[in-house]
Amino acid sequence: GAATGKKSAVDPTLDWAIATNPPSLFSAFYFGTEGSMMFSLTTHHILQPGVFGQPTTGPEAAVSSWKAVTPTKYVYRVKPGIRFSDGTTLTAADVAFSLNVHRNKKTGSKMFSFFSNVRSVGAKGNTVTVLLFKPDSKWQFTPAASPALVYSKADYAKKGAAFGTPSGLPVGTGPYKWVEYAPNSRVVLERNTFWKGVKYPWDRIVFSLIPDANARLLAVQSGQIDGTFAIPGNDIPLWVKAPNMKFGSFNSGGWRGFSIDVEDGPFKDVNVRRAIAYSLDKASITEGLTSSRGQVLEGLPPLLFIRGLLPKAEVDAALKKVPTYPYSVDKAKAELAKSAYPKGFSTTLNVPNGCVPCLLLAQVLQQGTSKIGINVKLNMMPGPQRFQVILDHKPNLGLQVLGQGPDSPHPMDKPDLLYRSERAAPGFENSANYKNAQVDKWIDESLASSDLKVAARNALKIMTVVNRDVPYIPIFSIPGAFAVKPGWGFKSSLGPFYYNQMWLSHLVAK
Amino acid sequence: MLPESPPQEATPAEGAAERKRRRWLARYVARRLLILIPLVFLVSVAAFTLTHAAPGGPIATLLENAPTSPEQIEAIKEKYKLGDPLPVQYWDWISGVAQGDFGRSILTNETVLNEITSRLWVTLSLNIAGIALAILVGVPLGVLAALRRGRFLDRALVTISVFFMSTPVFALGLFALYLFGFRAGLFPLFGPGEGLVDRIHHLALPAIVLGLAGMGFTMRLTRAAMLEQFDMDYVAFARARGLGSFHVTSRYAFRNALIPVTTAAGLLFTGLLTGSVLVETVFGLPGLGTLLVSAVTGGDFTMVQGLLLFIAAWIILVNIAVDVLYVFIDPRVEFDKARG
Amino acid sequence: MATRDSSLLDVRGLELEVVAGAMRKTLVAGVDLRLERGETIAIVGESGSGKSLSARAIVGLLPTGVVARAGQVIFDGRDMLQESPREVARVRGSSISMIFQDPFTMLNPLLRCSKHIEEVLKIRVDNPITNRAEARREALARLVEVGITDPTAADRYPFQLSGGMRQRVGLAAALAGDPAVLIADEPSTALDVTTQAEILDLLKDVQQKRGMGLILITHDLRVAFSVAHRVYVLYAGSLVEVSTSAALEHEPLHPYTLGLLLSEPAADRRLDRLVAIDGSVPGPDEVAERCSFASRCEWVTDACLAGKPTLSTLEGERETACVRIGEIRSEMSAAHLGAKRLVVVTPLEHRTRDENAILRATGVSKVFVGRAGNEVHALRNVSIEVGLNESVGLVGESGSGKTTFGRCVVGLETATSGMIDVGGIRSEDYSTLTREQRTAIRKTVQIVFQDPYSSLDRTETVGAALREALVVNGFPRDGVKRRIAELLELVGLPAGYARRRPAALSGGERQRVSIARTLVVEPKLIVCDEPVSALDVSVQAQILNLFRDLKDEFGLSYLFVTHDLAVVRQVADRVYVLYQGAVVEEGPTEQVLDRPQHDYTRRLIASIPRSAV
Amino acid sequence: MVAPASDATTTKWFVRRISLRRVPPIFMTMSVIVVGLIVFLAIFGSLIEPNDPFQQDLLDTSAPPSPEHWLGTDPLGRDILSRIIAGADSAIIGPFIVAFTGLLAGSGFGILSGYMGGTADMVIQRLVDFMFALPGLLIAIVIVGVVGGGYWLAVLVLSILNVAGGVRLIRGAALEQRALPYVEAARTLGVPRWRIMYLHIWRNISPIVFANAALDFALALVALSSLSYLGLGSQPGEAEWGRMLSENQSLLFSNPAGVLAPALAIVFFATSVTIIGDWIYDRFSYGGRTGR
Ligand SMILES: Nc1ncnc2c1ncn2[C@@H]1O[C@H](COP(=O)(O)OP(=O)(O)OP(=O)(O)O)[C@@H](O)[C@H]1O
Ligand SMILES: Nc1ncnc2c1ncn2[C@@H]1O[C@H](COP(=O)(O)OP(=O)(O)OP(=O)(O)O)[C@@H](O)[C@H]1O
Ligand SMILES: [Mg+2]
Ligand SMILES: [Mg+2]
Repeated sequence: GAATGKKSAVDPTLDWAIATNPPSLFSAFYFGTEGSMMFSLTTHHILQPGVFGQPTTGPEAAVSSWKAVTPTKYVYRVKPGIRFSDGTTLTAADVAFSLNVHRNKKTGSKMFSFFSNVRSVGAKGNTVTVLLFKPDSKWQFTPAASPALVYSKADYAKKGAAFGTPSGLPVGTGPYKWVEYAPNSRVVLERNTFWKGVKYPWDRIVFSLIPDANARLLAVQSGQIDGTFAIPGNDIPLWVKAPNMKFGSFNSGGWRGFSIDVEDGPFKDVNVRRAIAYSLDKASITEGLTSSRGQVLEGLPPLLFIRGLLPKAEVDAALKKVPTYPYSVDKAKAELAKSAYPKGFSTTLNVPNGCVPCLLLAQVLQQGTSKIGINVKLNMMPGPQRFQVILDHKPNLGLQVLGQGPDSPHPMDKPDLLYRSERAAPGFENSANYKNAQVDKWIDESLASSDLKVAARNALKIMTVVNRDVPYIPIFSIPGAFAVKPGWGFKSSLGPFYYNQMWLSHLVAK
Repeated sequence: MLPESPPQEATPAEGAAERKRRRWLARYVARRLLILIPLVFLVSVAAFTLTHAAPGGPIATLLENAPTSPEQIEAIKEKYKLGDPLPVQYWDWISGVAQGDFGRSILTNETVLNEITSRLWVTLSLNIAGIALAILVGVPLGVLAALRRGRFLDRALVTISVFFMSTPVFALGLFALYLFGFRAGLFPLFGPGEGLVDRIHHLALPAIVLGLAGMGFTMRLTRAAMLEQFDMDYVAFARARGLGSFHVTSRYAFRNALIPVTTAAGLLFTGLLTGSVLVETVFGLPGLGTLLVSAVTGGDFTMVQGLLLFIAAWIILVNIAVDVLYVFIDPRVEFDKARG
Repeated sequence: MATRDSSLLDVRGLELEVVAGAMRKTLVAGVDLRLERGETIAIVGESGSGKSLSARAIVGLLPTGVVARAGQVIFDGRDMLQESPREVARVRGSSISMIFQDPFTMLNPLLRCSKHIEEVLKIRVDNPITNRAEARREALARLVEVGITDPTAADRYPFQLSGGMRQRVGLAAALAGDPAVLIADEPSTALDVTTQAEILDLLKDVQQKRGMGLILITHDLRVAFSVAHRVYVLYAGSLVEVSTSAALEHEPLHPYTLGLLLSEPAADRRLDRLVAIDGSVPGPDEVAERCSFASRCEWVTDACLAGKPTLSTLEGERETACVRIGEIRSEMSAAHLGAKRLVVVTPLEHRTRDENAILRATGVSKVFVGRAGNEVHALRNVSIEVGLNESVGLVGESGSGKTTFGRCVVGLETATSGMIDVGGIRSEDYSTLTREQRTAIRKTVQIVFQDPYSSLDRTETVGAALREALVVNGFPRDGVKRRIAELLELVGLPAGYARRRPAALSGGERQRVSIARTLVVEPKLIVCDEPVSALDVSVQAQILNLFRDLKDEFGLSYLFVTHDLAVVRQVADRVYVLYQGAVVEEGPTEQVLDRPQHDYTRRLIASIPRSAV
Repeated sequence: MVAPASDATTTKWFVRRISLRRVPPIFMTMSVIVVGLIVFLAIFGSLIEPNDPFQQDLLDTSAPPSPEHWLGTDPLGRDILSRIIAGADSAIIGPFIVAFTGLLAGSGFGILSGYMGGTADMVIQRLVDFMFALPGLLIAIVIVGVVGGGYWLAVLVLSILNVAGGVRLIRGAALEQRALPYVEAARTLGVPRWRIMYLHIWRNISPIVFANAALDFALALVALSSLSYLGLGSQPGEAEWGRMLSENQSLLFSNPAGVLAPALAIVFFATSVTIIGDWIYDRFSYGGRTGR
């Protein structure tokens, strides 16, 4: 681990704790916030994500300008003079390559599906041209997200299969460069001498792996670690109370809750689904599991991005029309009475072991529904197996406990994933098998139009429609959290996509 | 522990006997080593079928928490040859193994072999330290208890051993972590450490926990074996001939007591191996144990298969080593073995 | 006692008890021993009388839990019981040494033979030999002294040697410290008859050569007489008589000793009835306040029960604990002489070809195949015949195949080749027999085993054991209870014993029960595998008598397996002598024992211990 | 040995050698009290639980010990003390099944194999020796983890792997008995085989069998709790001591008593059962005594 003992503020080394061993330093194989958080320090994204992930051409963007020539043709102009840590210069070819590498089946990239609508990516001179099959306003965000980290084509060719492994540290364009990668203990960064932008106070950044949450907490409290983002949702109550450290939380834009297969047995009956919705005391669940750092969700998608796009008054007005299911056992019973199962029934809920928040949420559900006679048997299974069930849409979807972060700030991000009729099929994640032509139309319309306000408004309409049918029961928004040593903090509050941003620039150390 | 080497003026006949014994030993070891092959093969089949019998599959693992699409699933099937029929897959895997290629971890994309070798030292040092503790402390204490048979010290030691024997390692670990790591602050609470000294510091507590668990066993076993010995005629006869109590205890009782204790060594090894899974989990150490657990719970099948093979080989080799050691300790073994 | 102070070893009023928690049990109640330089004394007594413990007390090697309650063990002026353990340890080996009964457990299995001697040479008090080579040379010399001339034996491990060899090595090791006193605890009991004699001779001769004091512990008066100058007779933890061997053999002065002598089955002539001491040995505590033998003594009066008699000295250094010796002495000697004069029973003339022989075995061979394929030829072409109501002895040293043959007959082993005919049924291979045939054979032949302690199921009562035997053999359930009583009656046990468990029975009683069990099926032939060799002499006689009575009463036939020629003489009409699995001689008992033809038989007979005088 | 306590299948082969030799009465009484108490809790626990062990209180999660929650609450606000009490039964049932199957199969195959000998014996022996060398818990971890089965799968796996030790031990004992005259006498008297095997021999070796079963029980308890500590086997939310440890581990430093109490329960229970087993063996076994 980290250097032990207390350290003075002028320490040129930043000790940051991570919770999971980084499987690779090549983003293709490391899709996750912790990875992106590190990548963002060593590598430019094509575009610089704003607080809400909106694409900008700021100092940390690899391109100086971009525009959608047509709804299916995007052109990006690469900045001159950006140097990799090996001294070579970033070219349009590199940028194109960085996108194509994920599209290449041989790579087996985890971000393949970001490009399912991409016809081609080409480079000419200092411009990169992306052609889409059909208009997709979601695309604009992709260059500002993890799929858009820029790599050196030559470097990749040179390192081949070893690229991203300890023996093949990629070269990057960011303020820092990889110097050590020990998958089971730590990752070390040092200054990239070719970096031209602002210099941050730390010469060296050490990401120490501390898998055990307790140990992490103690490490921060004891000052062995300067800070960490790795705070398990279920432990937040613990960390909030913990002394000699500073805890902060923010809205991660993610949601936690359940999906209900509208085509499966008792759940076909909308009254049953509503009964379940009523039976859950969202407020106290949020209090208990997140110490109210998360926000109670009455519907999907989370409002975070929509509020960013529309005036408050308009949103609130729209929300009035959205049906909600405030906690009430009586209402729940009443709903159930209307259904074909007035006495209730039994069902099983698959729980991915390893996901503690899911487990807790599942148990809460168990308790809630038991009050109205629906008894839920929890069925632990390895995470992947559970995920396979969702992908296969079999054996039985029934209830599923879900937790998702935002893939993009587009208002249709989750609706597209969860509500689309054609996605109620094997290989997709519409685990409620929700089908609604009207909703599909709104989604398509939103994606087609380049005006996000349209999407935002449609999202509110969709929420209204969907909430009647209750295919999903969101409980709370997943709080993002950080802990740093006393006196430290972040200038501006972190946004949902902090990990794709130069988060270091907000960190203030005394 | 070796039986006395034949004295200088050994007659040719004796020399021949010794040579014969050595030849026999060599053949014996060779025979035992041959068993390795079919056993490991069995294990490989078992491991493969187990992992592939499990619902779900690598694909899910590969996709987990990344947005998905049918094309992507196709891509992965292609990359990991998941389309092929099982026998073919098995053949690909096992023939790879034969050439030392255990495949790549599905979770981390690192080669299984690298993962194992990079974490081996943790588990290995834990086990070696644990075994050392279990033997170097447990055996003498066992002897001591036997010598003080029925007295307070004996009772105390026996209690301790029963306690350690029936205490789950993870519970022991948690106690230790809380008391010595957190309360007393004597030991670091996480991680394997950097550099030799630091590493020793980091691994000390888990190793001790593991060792204590083993110690209860060795101690009890030694005590019982020693007590058995003290009832033996030859021990009394040795005393009757005026041999000092130390001599009698060490050369008569102890050396004979070693025989059952040695047989237990194999069990001790496998036991501690299992124990280290729990200890590593408690102390959050990047060893084979945690690797196995994460592979199992994370559905990292290539890793599980690789680990199972590795562990099987480990256990079999240890058992063989014990058998051989046994031959050196007990001259009668050769004859028994000759009888079957 | 003028000589007392000068004597080499002097044990006075030794009392031993075992302490387990609150309960304390006396094991030895007052033993006095005196050993002069160059003298051999014997401690004689039945098993459990406290011989071994007394001996162990002398060398300070009492088993855990056993302690000396009172007494002194004085060796050159010091009381060993008072000395510190390390002092006693110093004395041990170099001044007083000891060898044990069982050669198979006496040596360290992990040490080569010579080492056992060398290590003593290295540590002995006077001129220890530290040089390795020298010590080894000395060790080899010592082995020669005990008759092991083959130098390769020195480097063998104990398990590679025969019992006799081991006992010799043990002796050499015990003598390595050149002790002034050697205690030998039943040194020959576990060995073959022939080897027994050798070991005893060896002891005698070593003792004479070295002029050391020897304490021989034995349960066999004959052995005692043959080796010792003086004999101490121990009964129920206390001495009943002390005397020179000659005098004692000529005239025992304690009823118990007399009883022992009389119940010794004589090897040289056949008595038509053995004199047995009925009852069994009491525990020391039961007889703390009276003559320990009173319960079994035919001359008992109130005087004997008044208090614990102590040894009183008579003429010629003879000591006896019998208070009535004055009054009964003449009666006793009369009885003694009477026994000597008992007529020899004329043997029933021996039918060569018995038409209705109950057992006819011809050319039986048995080969045991070890797992690695090594063969042991336990029986080689053995032909044995047992006539109706005939008792046939089967003698031979250990390993000669006696037991194996017996087991083949009852079907516990299957002969490799040859023919066995039991009551007209070919039974060499049980697996081929029909259910009826098996039942028939079972009802014809049964077996009694050697070890009385394991031949009954500890967990069930005598009654249950008999009941099971009866029921499985189709005896009507209603009659069972009565039948059990009868059977016990037959073997001389009160019916009440049916409720007892084996643990509550003495060795003799257990053996009676196992005999009763065989009688359940009213067999015609009983195979007796050393049925008395685990019993004390006094009890032995009872059982032998019982066998005879049953034979006469039911016209039983016996196949009597034993290594004890005296026993054979008493029970067998005809004898087969087995040697290494083959019959080497066969004939009427007298003929074989008195005019042996085969020289192995001669050796056997020569090995019977005879008094030194 | 169990190997160390972590491994369920291996150690008890040594029960014979290992047994304490004269268990001190104090231990015995204490052990009986502990076991009695836990059995009592398993039966009547629901009556004396201060709170409903499954009642969540999301507004009072991870609370430190207090008058209403003596051992505090877990991350879902459930009363830890009540959960420990409620955990007693699952601490008994699973281990009991494992021990009992071990006892039955052990006696069944062990005596058969030891008494009959021949090829059956050969096969059984080979099989048993192989299984005996396996690290049972490790295998249980893999199987239960990969297949994703629950508590009962864990119990099943352990029961199967556990049989080996029993068979091996009992076979040895039966082999000894078989050679004894009382058995041969029964054979020559025509007592049926099964009766000899399962009446006489079994009765004579029963102390070993029971001592072994006790040890099985303790080791199974340890193994099962180890499994659920790793999140395998027992169901989430179930009041199971091992699982409670892992579910509450995050509270280790804020509420040590609450986290470690279940561990203590396991330790005491396992230790007591082991001691009782030893006592049974010492008290009732006929073999291995001084004198006769
Ligand atoms: N360690 C012991 N603890 C308790 N009692 C014992 C112990 N050793 C022997 N005894 C008892 O002391 C009595 C005398 O034992 P001892 O061995 O001296 O008899 P013995 O004369 O040698 O008999 P044997 O001829 O069978 O050797 C016996 O009743 C025996 O049961
Ligand atoms: N089950 C067996 N397996 C192998 N060898 C055996 C077996 N039983 C007996 N033997 C061998 O057969 C030979 C004869 O044994 P047996 O017991 O018949 O001799 P014995 O005359 O009864 O000896 P003892 O007088 O000591 O009882 C011995 O060498 C013995 O080692
Ligand atoms: Mg004795
Ligand atoms: Mg015999």
